Amino acid sequence: MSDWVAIFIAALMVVSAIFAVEWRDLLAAVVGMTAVSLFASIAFFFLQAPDVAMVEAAIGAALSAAVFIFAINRTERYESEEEGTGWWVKW
Amino acid sequence: MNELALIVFAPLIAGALAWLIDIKGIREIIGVLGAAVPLGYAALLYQKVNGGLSFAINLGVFKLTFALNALNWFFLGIGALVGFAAILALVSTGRDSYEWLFALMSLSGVLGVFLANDLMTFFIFWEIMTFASFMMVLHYNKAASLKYFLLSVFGAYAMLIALGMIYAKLGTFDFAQIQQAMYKEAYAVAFKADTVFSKGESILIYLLFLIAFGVKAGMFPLHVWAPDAYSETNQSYAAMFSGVLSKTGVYGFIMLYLLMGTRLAIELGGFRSTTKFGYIIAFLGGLTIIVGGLLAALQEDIRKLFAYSSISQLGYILVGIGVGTALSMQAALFHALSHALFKGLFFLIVATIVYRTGKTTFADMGGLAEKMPFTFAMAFVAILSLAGIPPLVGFASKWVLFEAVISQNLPVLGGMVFFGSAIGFVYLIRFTYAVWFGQRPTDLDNVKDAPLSMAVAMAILALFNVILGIAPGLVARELNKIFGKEVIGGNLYVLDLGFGKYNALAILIYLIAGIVIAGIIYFMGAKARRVPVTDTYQSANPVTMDYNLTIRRNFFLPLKETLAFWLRISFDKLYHDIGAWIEDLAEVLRNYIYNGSVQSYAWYLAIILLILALWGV
Amino acid sequence: MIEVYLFLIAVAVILSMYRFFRGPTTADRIVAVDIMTTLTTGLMVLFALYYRRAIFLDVALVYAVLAFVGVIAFARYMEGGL
Amino acid sequence: MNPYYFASIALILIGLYAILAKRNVLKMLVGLSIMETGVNLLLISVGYVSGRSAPILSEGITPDRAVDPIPQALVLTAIVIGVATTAMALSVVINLYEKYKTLNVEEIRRLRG
Amino acid sequence: MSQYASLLIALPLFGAFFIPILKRISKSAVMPFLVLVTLIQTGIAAWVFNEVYITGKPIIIMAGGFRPPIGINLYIGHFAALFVLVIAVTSLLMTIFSFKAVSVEPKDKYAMLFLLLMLGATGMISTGDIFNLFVFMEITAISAYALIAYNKTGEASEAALKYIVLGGIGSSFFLVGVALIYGSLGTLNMAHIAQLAHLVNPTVAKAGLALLIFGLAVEAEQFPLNAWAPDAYQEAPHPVTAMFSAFVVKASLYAMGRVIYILSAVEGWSSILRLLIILGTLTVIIGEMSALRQNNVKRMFAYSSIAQVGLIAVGLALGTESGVSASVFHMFNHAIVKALMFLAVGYVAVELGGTEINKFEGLGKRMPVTAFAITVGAISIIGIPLFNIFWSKMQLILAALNAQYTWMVALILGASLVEATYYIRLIHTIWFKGEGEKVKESSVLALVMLLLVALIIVIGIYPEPFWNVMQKAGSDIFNVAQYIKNVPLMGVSP
Amino acid sequence: MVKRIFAIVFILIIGFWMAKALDQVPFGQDRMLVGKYYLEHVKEETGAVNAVTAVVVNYRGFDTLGEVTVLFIASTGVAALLWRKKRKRTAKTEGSVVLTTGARLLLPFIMLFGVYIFIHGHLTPGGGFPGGATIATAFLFLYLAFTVYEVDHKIFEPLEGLAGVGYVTVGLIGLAIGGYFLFDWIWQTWGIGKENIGRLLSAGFIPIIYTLIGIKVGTELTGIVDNMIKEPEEGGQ
Amino acid sequence: MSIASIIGQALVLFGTFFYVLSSLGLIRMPDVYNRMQTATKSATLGSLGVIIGVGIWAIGEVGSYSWIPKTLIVAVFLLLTNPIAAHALIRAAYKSGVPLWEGSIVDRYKEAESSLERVEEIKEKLEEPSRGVEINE
Amino acid sequence: MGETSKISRYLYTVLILFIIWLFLTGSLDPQEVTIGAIFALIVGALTDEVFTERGLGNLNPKRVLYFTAYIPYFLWAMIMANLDVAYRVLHPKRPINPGIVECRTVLTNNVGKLALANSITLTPGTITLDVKGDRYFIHWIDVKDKSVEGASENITKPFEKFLKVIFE
Repeated sequence: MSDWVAIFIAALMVVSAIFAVEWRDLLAAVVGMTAVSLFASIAFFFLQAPDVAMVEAAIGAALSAAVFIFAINRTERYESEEEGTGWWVKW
Repeated sequence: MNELALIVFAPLIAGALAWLIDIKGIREIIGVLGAAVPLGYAALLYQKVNGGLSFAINLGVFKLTFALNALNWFFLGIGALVGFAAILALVSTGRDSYEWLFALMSLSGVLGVFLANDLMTFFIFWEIMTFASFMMVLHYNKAASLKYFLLSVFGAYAMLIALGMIYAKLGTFDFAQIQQAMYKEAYAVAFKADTVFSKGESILIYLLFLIAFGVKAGMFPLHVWAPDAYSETNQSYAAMFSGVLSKTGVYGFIMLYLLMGTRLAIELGGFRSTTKFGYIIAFLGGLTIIVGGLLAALQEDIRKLFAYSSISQLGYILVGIGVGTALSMQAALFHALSHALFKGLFFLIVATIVYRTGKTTFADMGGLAEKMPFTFAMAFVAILSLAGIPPLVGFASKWVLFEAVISQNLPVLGGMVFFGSAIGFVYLIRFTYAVWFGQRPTDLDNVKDAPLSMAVAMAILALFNVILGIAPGLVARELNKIFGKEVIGGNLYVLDLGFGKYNALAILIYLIAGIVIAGIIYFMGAKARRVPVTDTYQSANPVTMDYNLTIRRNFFLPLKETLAFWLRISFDKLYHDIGAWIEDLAEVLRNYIYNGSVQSYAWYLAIILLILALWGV
Repeated sequence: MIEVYLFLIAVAVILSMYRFFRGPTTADRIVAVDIMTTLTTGLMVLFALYYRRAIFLDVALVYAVLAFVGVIAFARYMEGGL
Repeated sequence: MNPYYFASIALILIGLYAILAKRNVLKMLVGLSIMETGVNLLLISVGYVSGRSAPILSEGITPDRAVDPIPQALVLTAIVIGVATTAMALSVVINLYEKYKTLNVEEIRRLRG
Repeated sequence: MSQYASLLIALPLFGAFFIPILKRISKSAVMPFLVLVTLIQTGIAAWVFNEVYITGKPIIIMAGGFRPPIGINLYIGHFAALFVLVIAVTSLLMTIFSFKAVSVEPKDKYAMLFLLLMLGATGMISTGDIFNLFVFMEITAISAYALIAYNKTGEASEAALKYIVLGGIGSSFFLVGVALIYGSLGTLNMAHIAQLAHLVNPTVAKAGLALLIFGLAVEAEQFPLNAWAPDAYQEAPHPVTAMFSAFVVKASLYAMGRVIYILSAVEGWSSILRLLIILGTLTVIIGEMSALRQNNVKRMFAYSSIAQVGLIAVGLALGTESGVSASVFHMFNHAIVKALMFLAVGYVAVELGGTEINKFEGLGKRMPVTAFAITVGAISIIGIPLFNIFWSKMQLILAALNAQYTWMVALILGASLVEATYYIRLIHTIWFKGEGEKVKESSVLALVMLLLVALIIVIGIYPEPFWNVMQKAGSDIFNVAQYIKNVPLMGVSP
Repeated sequence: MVKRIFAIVFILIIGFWMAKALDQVPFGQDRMLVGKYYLEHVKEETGAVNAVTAVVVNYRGFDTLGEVTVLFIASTGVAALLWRKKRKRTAKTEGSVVLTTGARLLLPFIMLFGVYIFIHGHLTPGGGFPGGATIATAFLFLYLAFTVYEVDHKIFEPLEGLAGVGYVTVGLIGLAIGGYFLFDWIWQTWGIGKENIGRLLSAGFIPIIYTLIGIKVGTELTGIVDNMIKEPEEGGQ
Repeated sequence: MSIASIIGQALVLFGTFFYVLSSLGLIRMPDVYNRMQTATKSATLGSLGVIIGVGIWAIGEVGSYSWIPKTLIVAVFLLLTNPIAAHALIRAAYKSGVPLWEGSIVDRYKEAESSLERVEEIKEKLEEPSRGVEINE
Repeated sequence: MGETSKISRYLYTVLILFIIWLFLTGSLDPQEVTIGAIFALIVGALTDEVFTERGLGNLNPKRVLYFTAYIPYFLWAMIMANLDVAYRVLHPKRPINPGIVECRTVLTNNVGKLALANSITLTPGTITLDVKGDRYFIHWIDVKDKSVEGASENITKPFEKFLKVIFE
């Protein structure tokens, strides 16, 4: 069972990462990053590292995202138009 | 403190003191004293030449070792003498303490090179010398100094690689040990045993040394730095530059012979009556003679003229070394001495002229013999000596050299040497006439004769020119001592080569007799012929403003036109082009690699990771 | 038995991931993440029992608290309130 | 290939991809952040021992039934370092945007050559 | 008693943490406090240096009293003792310079970051644990990020951003390397790793070593991983630039050397060395080439510094003891020279408002002491005898030739020619070009510069005592067996 | 597009290489060497139940010190970079009453969680970092909810410094008492809490250090947030 | 299998059912507001069920009562936070201009908002002269 | 609403925190209790101003009683809401009829408003979109009455009778 859980989480993590990287809306990218962090936190949880899961949740999910949002708030939210998005996220 | 250390370091310390104290008057005294110390000690040490005098300083990193032997002493003498004269002249022409520091530093470097007993010491002092002389040039001209420095350092680095290769294999820098090892090597080659150096390596080392010493000795095609460097510096210093510093290259070639001669000879085989590797040196030397001589003839600037002349003369020495017999070696050493003496003298004369008139081109001069009689007298000696008129020292050395080359049955080299001698007359005539005789431009009417210090300096060198010219046996005795056998026989006044004799004293007597006779004839009946103001000659060309040939201006233009095709092949330009090309390449590289985009930089990281991956997978 | 619950939660997560990826607006994605954090809090608690270790509950607690604040941060930015 | 290993390598590479292919600075930093997550995951999975429990020796867990505590200690540090880097980077980006008014790396190249 | 050497770490930390409190008391006391801390640090470093070189035994600091593979240990051997001193002294000099050079607020933050940069380098040099190395590397790097962007101009931020992105990638991969090494050995202590290195699976060890070196090479400015460096050097506050060149990069280089040699039992080791040598040679060539037509003198020096760093890396990667010793000597000399040069250039920039080459015209008349300092530094870097770098360069080249890298030496020497060219141009510009009114030079800074000049010349004239020290330091890195013996490892074995 | 394709090819090759290396480090196998020692001796040597905590604070104390320093640098650096002469919050609107009230209501709880987490570091997962981060999150929540609420960063900075000084001082006391920097003097010299491993007041100086770290991390992260949320006023350069 | 276990498992099953429901809602609903409607409620209730269920289950499974308080805390916390988050999100979505589903029948908020703006404009206009007076003084 | 004394607020905060602490630790070990008390005191001191406005007044028995009664009511409403959701989600036709309506409330207390908003959010088909003074803007998934009064009747009234007592 734990194999399936691992595959499940790994797949989710990778897919969220790909999306986080490909989305042109930076806010969405940060959301994606947060999702990666959250899944990573679960992965740590399953890998018997509760301490790490906690820190990852605290720092990856909340603070890192918040700091990114502040940065976006003070810069700009969208990537430039010329940045083409990969076909794999266009649907 | 050991004498050798004193000899080597006294000028340096004096220079540093002069630079630090920087009070006019005191710094000169210190400087001259500093230059006098080596001379004095060199004279004192004459007795101990074979006494195995040596000295070592342990720097931790390396050990600096100095030793004195006959060969050393010979060069040491040249260096100390000409160096002293030049430094003495610097009293007048030296502009600031900066020049004192570096002039003395370079003297130190030269002496260190001569006295070094191992390759590393040799190299270190070589670098000091290069650097100091470079700083002297930098003071006057950036481009010239850069050219000089880059070529010299190029040579020095070549030497560094070579000595590093030797060190890597033999684990020592010591001359004696290397020599010994190389002898063993030579035997090994001869008997087809295993050698430490492969054939390729030994050739590489040879080539590297060739470059290294060739640069310093102004060997064609590495001579391009010399004209600019010699002309664009303090002219008193140029005496030392040309007279002594170039001798380090010569000394280097001799060291090359001593260290690796047998090995290379056996490895590379012979060529006619000489060795292949030696013949390369000799042939390049011969080319140097021709190129230097021709170019000297075409110059409009006195300093440049003597610079090229200097190159040309060094070619003789290289020929002598390259031929490689004991006799030719002696000839080369002899010529090294005489070249130092007369070329030092020449540059001091030029220094005096430049110091007094502030002009450097032929077009601006004329008729100075009247105003500067003493200098003219000195110049007379120097001209005779360079042109090879007996009984001055220049003749003796050239004669021996001719004999040595001819006796080895090397007609090409012989031709080159003779051609060089002839072309020597060509440019000397111009110097003689255009500067000293003829009409004097009006702005030179108030020119004074040489200042005391320069006069003394010139006098010293001229004296040696004459003495050694009359008594070449003095030199021959020393040279025999170096070789440990009697190569040049004869006595004080007579050089006996076995197949020819030169009796300087006799010739002197004949000469004096001739002069007396000529004087009598002159005073009895000759009439001075008036020369027209514009003594143009056109050599079958119409006289125009552009084509107005006088002895002071474009005198050898026809020659130049004849040689136009060859003159276009300029190594100077080639090096310049290479330099420009490298700069452009650098620019392109810089702009492409450091293009400012952090993404490209990240790509570099990715590429390295890729390389690691491919390397590792 | 726990496999069943796990399967159900996995289905839920996959479905909300679909919304997360597909969501036409960023708001949808944030909602999806919010729901996912809730789901995974439950998952963690469940697994704490599976591993029989009460200490894992702390992780779930912190997870719940902090993910919540993260979502609030996103919301506040979207609202234009920062 | 274990899924955790796969995920960690994939995360590292996706992060690297973001840095290599995306022109927006913030996106690159997102990539960097993802990369760090991947590295942390890798460290933890290296220290995992199948069938063992967290290295907290209470509730009847004996030393031979716990996973390796060292990678966890390391990752604790690494995560904090990651967030520190991110915070620094973002404040730099804020400053940068204030001056350059752009986040496009192609335009942030006044220092070159 | 020797455990008190841990004050080397504790003191800067204490100082940095204390500054926020001090700032509440008196804001103007911050900079003098900085001087005080660095001064005490220098004192401690001098004591440690003395202790290590007199007893000849390294000081092993065991954190928390646990013996090495269990606890983290700091290994202050001959090298670390020497460089800790260099770091402390350079920092001290740069704090003095900071009074003049740093005018951007908030200065208290600058002081903290400064101390922590120093701490990071000290830690990197003295640590005996591979992950702790990472931590200290990050301390160095992150404080460097902050300090580079400290001037708050757009360019400074740009430079910092570049460094952050590249450094981030580098440290991530370093950590992957750590993971691989740890995964196959189960230990992080360097001595322990060295002891067990023959047990590692060769594939893992090779990849791990490669990644470790990759990560460190970014910090150690190896081409082409050094693209951040010129920008960072150019835009950082002047004292910080000097510190970068003088010891931050040296710390990374040392770490690289250490990592290389503790894993020398690994299969395929020499192929990685060869790669590193190629990189180092390229670093030298590209660095010199890029400096050739540079108009900004600070940037030019930055490129020159990179080139020298490449040389050091080559020496470290030769795999012979003489190469390592020469490298160490070169590091030391280069630290002195570059500290001097960046100090002087920074001072010029402060006084004349820029580092473009036209600001340097007539500098010899305007600021003679500074100009003299730059000249001596330049001459020294070119590699003229009687100046310190000559000896180390010579040793390096001989070592490289000894290791049969003739072509590499030829390339490096060719690059040195290029280096000579641009330095000569600079010297010419300084002394023989242009005029300008005289600027009153600060006597303290002049004193500092003259001190460094004197050091350069003293080493140049009499390198023996220094060389002896460097040899010990070099063998400290090279001689892994001795290193393992020196660290009191506990008997934890597989 | 070419760039993307190249990037993908590159990362695939690199990934293959790393995967190949990782293949030799099989997943889930017991490779502990030093780790085993830690697990076996953690209780008697440090008194902590949570081995990770013991490793972080005791065995690898330098790492933690460095980690604290890194965060400190980040906070200082952010403050230095975003420092302007005049700055203020530029939040445009306040959250709705629900959010603000919620923030008021939740703040003490979140802080208490933080405290709970770092004080129980040696017994349960967590420790100074998550605890501090949780506390910081509480403040972050405040910042998010309110426009006017200002945490007085002037107090935070010295507090941060004080906590750091405290940490170093604890280490130095260890140096003075036990002869080693960061020596666990409470546990090893004084032996406090030896009889009640697994309860709260044990594990030597771990709770003390974690309290300090918690305070420090909390204040530092708050400082980062505080600095990032303030923008320079117009013309306040 | 004790009673506690059965109750607990039942609760967990109940919770997971609602989990699935919430995510289904997330997918099936047409716009972000409706999605939030369905998702938040179910997810909250679901996690309430799961978490408390686990607490009870643990009594039977592990035999320890100490799980209950902690699970309660987590549950209460979720109960408190989830609506707040949902509220913040829906408000954010609205304010950031996510359009309502075309099938929506009424939007009082928009009306109120526009009237509010008008009121504020009037207020400003009213304040304007008084300020002018202050300046004049 | 009068200003409550600081001590009362502080004590109330500490009490609540302490109870939470006990829940968190889940044990009555004297060490835990001591430390918990200490930290409750500290955290309370830091946060009491933010946390509560009324202090110990909240512990009025009547309020507690109503609160206790409110919980099952609320839970019941919640379950109902979820069944409603289930119906809407699982019904193939998606029977929804969404819109934003406005409600009025009589509550004035902020905490009360929060509780009301949360309750609304978790109960059938409604979710609080914004609160402005006493006006609640509510997204209703199945709008039955567009008028303010009608909506209030449907949505807020059921809770208000509890919340008014608890929080006013």
